[in-house]
Amino acid sequence: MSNFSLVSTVVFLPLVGVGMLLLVDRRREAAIKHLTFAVSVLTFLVSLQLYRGFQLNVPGMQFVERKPWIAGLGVQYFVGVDGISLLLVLLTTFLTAIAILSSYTAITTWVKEYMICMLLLETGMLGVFVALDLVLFYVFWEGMLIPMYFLIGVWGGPRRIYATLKFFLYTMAGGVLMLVGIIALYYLNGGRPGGEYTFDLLKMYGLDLPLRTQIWLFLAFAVAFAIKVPMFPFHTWLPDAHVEAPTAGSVILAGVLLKMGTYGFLRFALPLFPEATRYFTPLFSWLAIIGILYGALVSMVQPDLKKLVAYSSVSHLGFVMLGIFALTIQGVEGGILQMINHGLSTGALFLLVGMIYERRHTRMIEDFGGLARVIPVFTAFFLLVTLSSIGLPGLNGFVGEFLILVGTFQVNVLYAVLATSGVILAAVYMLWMFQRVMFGKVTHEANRRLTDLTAREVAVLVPVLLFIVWIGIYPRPFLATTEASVKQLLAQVHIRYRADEPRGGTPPIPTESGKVGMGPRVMDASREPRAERGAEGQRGRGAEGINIVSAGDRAGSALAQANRPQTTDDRRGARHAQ
Amino acid sequence: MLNSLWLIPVWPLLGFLVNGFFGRRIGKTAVGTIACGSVGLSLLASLGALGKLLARPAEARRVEQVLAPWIGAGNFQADWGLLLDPLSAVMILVVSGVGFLIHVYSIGYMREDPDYPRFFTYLNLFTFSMLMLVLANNYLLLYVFWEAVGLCSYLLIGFWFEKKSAADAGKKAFIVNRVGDFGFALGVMLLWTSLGTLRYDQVFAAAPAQLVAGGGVVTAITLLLFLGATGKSAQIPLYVWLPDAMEGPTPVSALIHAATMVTAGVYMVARSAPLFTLAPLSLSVVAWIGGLTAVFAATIALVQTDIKRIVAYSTISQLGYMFLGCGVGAYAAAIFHLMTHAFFKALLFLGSGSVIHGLSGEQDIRKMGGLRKHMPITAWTFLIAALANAGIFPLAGFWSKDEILYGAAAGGYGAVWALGAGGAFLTAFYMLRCYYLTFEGRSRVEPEAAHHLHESPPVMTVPLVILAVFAALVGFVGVPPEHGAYHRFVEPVFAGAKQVAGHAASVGEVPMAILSLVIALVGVWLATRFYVWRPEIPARMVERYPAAYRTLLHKYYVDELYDALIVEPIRRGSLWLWRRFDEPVIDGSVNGIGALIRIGSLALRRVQTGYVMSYVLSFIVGVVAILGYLAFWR
Amino acid sequence: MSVPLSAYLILSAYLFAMGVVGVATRRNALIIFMSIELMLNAVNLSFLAFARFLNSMDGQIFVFFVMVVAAAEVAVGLAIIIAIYRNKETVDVAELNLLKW
Amino acid sequence: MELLVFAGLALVAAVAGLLVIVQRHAVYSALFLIITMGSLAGIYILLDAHFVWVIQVIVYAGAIMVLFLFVIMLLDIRSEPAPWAPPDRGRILIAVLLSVVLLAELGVAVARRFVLAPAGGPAVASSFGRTQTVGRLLFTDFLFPFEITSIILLVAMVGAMVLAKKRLH
Repeated sequence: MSNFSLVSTVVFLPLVGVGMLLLVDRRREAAIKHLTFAVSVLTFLVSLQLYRGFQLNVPGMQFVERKPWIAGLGVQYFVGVDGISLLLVLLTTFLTAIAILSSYTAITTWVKEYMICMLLLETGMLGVFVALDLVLFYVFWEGMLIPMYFLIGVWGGPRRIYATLKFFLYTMAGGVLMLVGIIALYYLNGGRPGGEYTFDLLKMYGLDLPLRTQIWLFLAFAVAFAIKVPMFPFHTWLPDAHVEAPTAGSVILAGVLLKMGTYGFLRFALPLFPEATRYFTPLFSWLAIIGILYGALVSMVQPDLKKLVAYSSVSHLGFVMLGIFALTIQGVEGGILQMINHGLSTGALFLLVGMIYERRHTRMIEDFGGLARVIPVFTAFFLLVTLSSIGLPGLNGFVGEFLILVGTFQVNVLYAVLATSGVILAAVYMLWMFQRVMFGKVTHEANRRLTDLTAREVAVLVPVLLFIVWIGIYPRPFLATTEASVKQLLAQVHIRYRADEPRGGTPPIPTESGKVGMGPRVMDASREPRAERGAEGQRGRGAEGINIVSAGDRAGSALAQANRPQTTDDRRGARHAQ
Repeated sequence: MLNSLWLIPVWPLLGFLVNGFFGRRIGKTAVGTIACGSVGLSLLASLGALGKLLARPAEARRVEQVLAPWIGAGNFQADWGLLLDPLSAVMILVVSGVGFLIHVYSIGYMREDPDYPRFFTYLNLFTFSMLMLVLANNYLLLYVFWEAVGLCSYLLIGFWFEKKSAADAGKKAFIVNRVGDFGFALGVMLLWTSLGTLRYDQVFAAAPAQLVAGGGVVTAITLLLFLGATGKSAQIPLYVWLPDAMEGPTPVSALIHAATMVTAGVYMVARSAPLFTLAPLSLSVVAWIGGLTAVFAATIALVQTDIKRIVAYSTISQLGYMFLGCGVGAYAAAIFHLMTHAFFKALLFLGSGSVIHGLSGEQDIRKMGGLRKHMPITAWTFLIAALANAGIFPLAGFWSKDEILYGAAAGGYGAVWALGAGGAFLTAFYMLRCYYLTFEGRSRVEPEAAHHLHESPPVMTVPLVILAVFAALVGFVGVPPEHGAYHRFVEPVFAGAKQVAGHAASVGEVPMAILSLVIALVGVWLATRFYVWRPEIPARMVERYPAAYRTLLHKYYVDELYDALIVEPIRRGSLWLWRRFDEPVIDGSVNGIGALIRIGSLALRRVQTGYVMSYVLSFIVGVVAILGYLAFWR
Repeated sequence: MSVPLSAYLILSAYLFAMGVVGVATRRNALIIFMSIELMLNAVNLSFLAFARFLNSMDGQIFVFFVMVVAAAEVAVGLAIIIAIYRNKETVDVAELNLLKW
Repeated sequence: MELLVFAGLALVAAVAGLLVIVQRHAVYSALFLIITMGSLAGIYILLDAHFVWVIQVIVYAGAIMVLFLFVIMLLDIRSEPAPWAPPDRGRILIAVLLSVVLLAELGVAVARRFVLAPAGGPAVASSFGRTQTVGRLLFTDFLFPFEITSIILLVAMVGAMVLAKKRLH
């Protein structure tokens, strides 16, 4: 407990910043900007403390903090990090600081509100990565949409309303499906013998569900995550959102938000539904491969820089998904590393595109050309980031991609071959773009007057590039952080779970959370062995408890009819009780 | 020296960093000095390492050092590790030696260029990457620097990026190389999946035991690796980028596209000799591809008019010989040829660079002629290099080429030998054609260029002379053939590979050498006849065989074929995917759902008349219905 | 002779139905409002009848609350009608279609 | 005897209730509504609801209906055209039919469940429905809802004032 609430500090520090911002006069824009940046840097520094205190060889959750929240429903404030989420937390705090610094000049209207949105967004994203309670996770997951909605909708481009609505509704639709899945899990977990009505993710890992149930629940979660990733064919919100979002919005969107989808797969879909995961591996691998190739091909012909990068994200995230669904240690570790890589390199790409956009107010590739002569420093940065995105060895992209491919190759050669051909395409579309923007002669007069990067812009880019090179040359610290957690995750996926007791009525084990709030009623009813509970319902006693429980049984039985004949009895009993 | 192998590649890296960050501030002299000095230090370090290596007994000439762990994920491990053995020793000497001379030469060649610091930055980065490539102790590290040299090649080909053709050529080089790397990467993955390691020593130790000789796995591995080699070393079918790469500055062509980078493929195949030995099928593929490329590129070179392109096709052709050597099991001969080729081909490029420099940028040999009078050093060195390339006794090329051809014949690859011999004839012909058209005969130089015509400054001619000396004499380290100093040094590396490959045919060594010399001399004689004694013959030949001439002039239309079969379909297909599939179908269905809900809502909203009375009425209907249910059905 | 429960309930139902007819047919907002009051009264009658027949005071208490709500409702409702009248010079609900799309 | 009283009061309430909804002028409706409420108050006596019938007279028939009359007069609404005029005729027909169905349903419900209940109901304590009883309950078991009503009334009061207030621009 010596590390008490360090995670919470990281998560809610931005909120404190919001509180401070509210006290600043909105006309003092410079102060607002500096304050926000200071808060984000502080958050990053505190998150580094997480890394310092993190024990590499412990696979489970660390810095765990648990407090009752909505006790009656078994909802907790339950947070913690493991190797997988730690990296993403660091990425989030890092990129948010970068993004805020990058918007010093880009944002000229509603500065205070903008900064508040950025900080709220940071809290939301961090919450997603550390939440270990399903309801808490869901709250952060959906809550994070709101500041993003405003970021695109208020500070975006000409079609921002269309884009932001599409983004919001699309992700929301997926999220709602996930909510259904969460509630179903709640009742399935609580309804099993000795089960507990809780949203505690770690306790749900022990759930042993029949395959059919797993399949449906997996789909409910996977659709939400796949939209967020986005996997083909759920990707079309991404180009629109990216094109319309302000630079910092794009950076966060590409850098962190998309990772929430892949993270969701790792944290929820895979370990909760191991058999369904294996059942769906071919489907998702193929979707990932289609995404890789499709994203690359479509990216190639985009006339708009941001759209090009957006489609390239589809391709890169395809690699991540392929690695994850390889279900080998190299694949998953590569996938996680590639999440970080993509956050860095695509984030940097968006930063660079934003910088050039600020100068020229266009993102069309054809409006550029010959920039290398005019702004050499910018070109150098752009080149390095482009190469990182291509996956050039020695830079970060390669390590992730190669691990993914190696991991995939072990399980399916065809997947690896197809995915590797995506590496060729990446070179094609990125270099073609680079050539059209940077090489050749200056054809537009406006380009001749471009100014090179300012000191602030260099300061924005250099940290990102440092990481890009660092991961490329010495990825060991990053891989080592994830190794233990990934091993545990894979063990979860590969071993079929057996419940501690056989299914059916055995004496219940009293649990702690049954003692609080309106919990006891629910809990008591749930502790009755199934058959007896049905009979009791018929006599019409304990109607309140039964009503709540029977709703759960319905949800459960709808999902698990074939495998659980006894649930139909429950249903009949419940109806008589009404 | 052997305890700190990192001293060899580290200097160019430092040079790269210094020139990259401060190059614009410290002035041209300092940039040039740093760049050349760093490579010079590498050369000294390499020589020192060679000396130490030679001092050891033959079986102990192998130093391996792991600098730092690199990638570790589960049981996948790869390190930053260096390996020095005779093979890599030869390579680092070639790289740092030829590289040093070319760096020096570049000081003069690039003097007028405004991007002078950038040039040397790239050049140093390349030298570092190339040294690391040959020093790597595992396949993954090899792959890393394999791509890194590709990057440098991209940057240097597109050095004059304002020229669209240069930028295009750079991109083409990178992408075509990526196609090859696709195979390389897959090969590495298959290798790791099969053997669980990527370190050379472990791979070669485990391979014979764990992989079935001639089996599918090892054949697949070697063919995939070879696909990578065809990309990097410009062999059929991926050779198309190299001629275009001549858009880069001439020293680049000399360093990267003649002496060092393009030979990385040969090095890789030679390095993987223990694997290739297990896959006879792959070996014959290598031999055949090499032989075919040698002849194919040579035929194209016959009719080209751009001096650098002639040399470029010659490079492709010579690389073909090296692969031919590898394919027939004569690895040492292939590396020998690699070494001699590095000298004389770099010399050819630098010589043509000197010519181009003197003619203010003219590259068309139809607009040259008679230049020997104006630039004698260039002319004589060029002639030496051309004859060496043609394989004329006793110049370097003769020894190494002859050894490869002998290897083919001795290995029983008669058809492949025939290809090589044919290629040798063609080589002699086009090299001399190039020399005659450029330096001899009547001057066809445009008046304007003639005005400035001059011999290059010493900073350029001195490297030419040094290279010429080497091009003439370096072959003698391999004398007598198969048993020279070179062979005693390098052969042990391929000891394991040799035994399996050698099912010798009985052919005499000396007769074979004389035969190949005669073939080359016939080529020389024919070229002299065509371009010195009877200059009207070539035009007559063109008239008589117009179709053949056009085909050769257009390089068998391969570029056009690739464009039509690969580039265009992908581009059009992508456009189609975006315009006709992504936007209307996928996004359309997303927006379609939205539109559907909208339409439905539009229809539904007509129910909302806004009149209280109709709401009341519907409300009552509802009450009646519910009551009816409660009254009658419950 | 005592009155049976069903008699009270029938009367209640009848008055309720009258209220429904009034709400559904009239256009004068005030009359509609009065019809609502009629329905409330009908319900109150049922409450009281059940209270008596079940011997439980709960029904009576509930009637009390209904009356309070009715009073509050009348106050607000009439105020709304007055406001509408001020704006539109009519209390004819057929003329009010602000809810229309 | 009790039955007769009930029959008389019920008849008055029924007829007046019908008349409430067929008047062309709101004032007449209001007056008939007062009559209905008065007769209902009488019926409440039969049901031993002593407190409630008083409230019915004072609050309902008195205060609320006075408020109605007040507003009717304040607004000075002319009597409307015949309610069954052509544009409304179809709607009226439907409404009446629906109400008939509703009545029938309610009748069926009553008939099915309560027709057999003993007339007069159980004997009740003498305190049943007395003010004291109601008061005691309101301040014990129903204290919380009772307090809420005060808030409701307060809100209604304020709301009514705000709504009816003349706009002062």
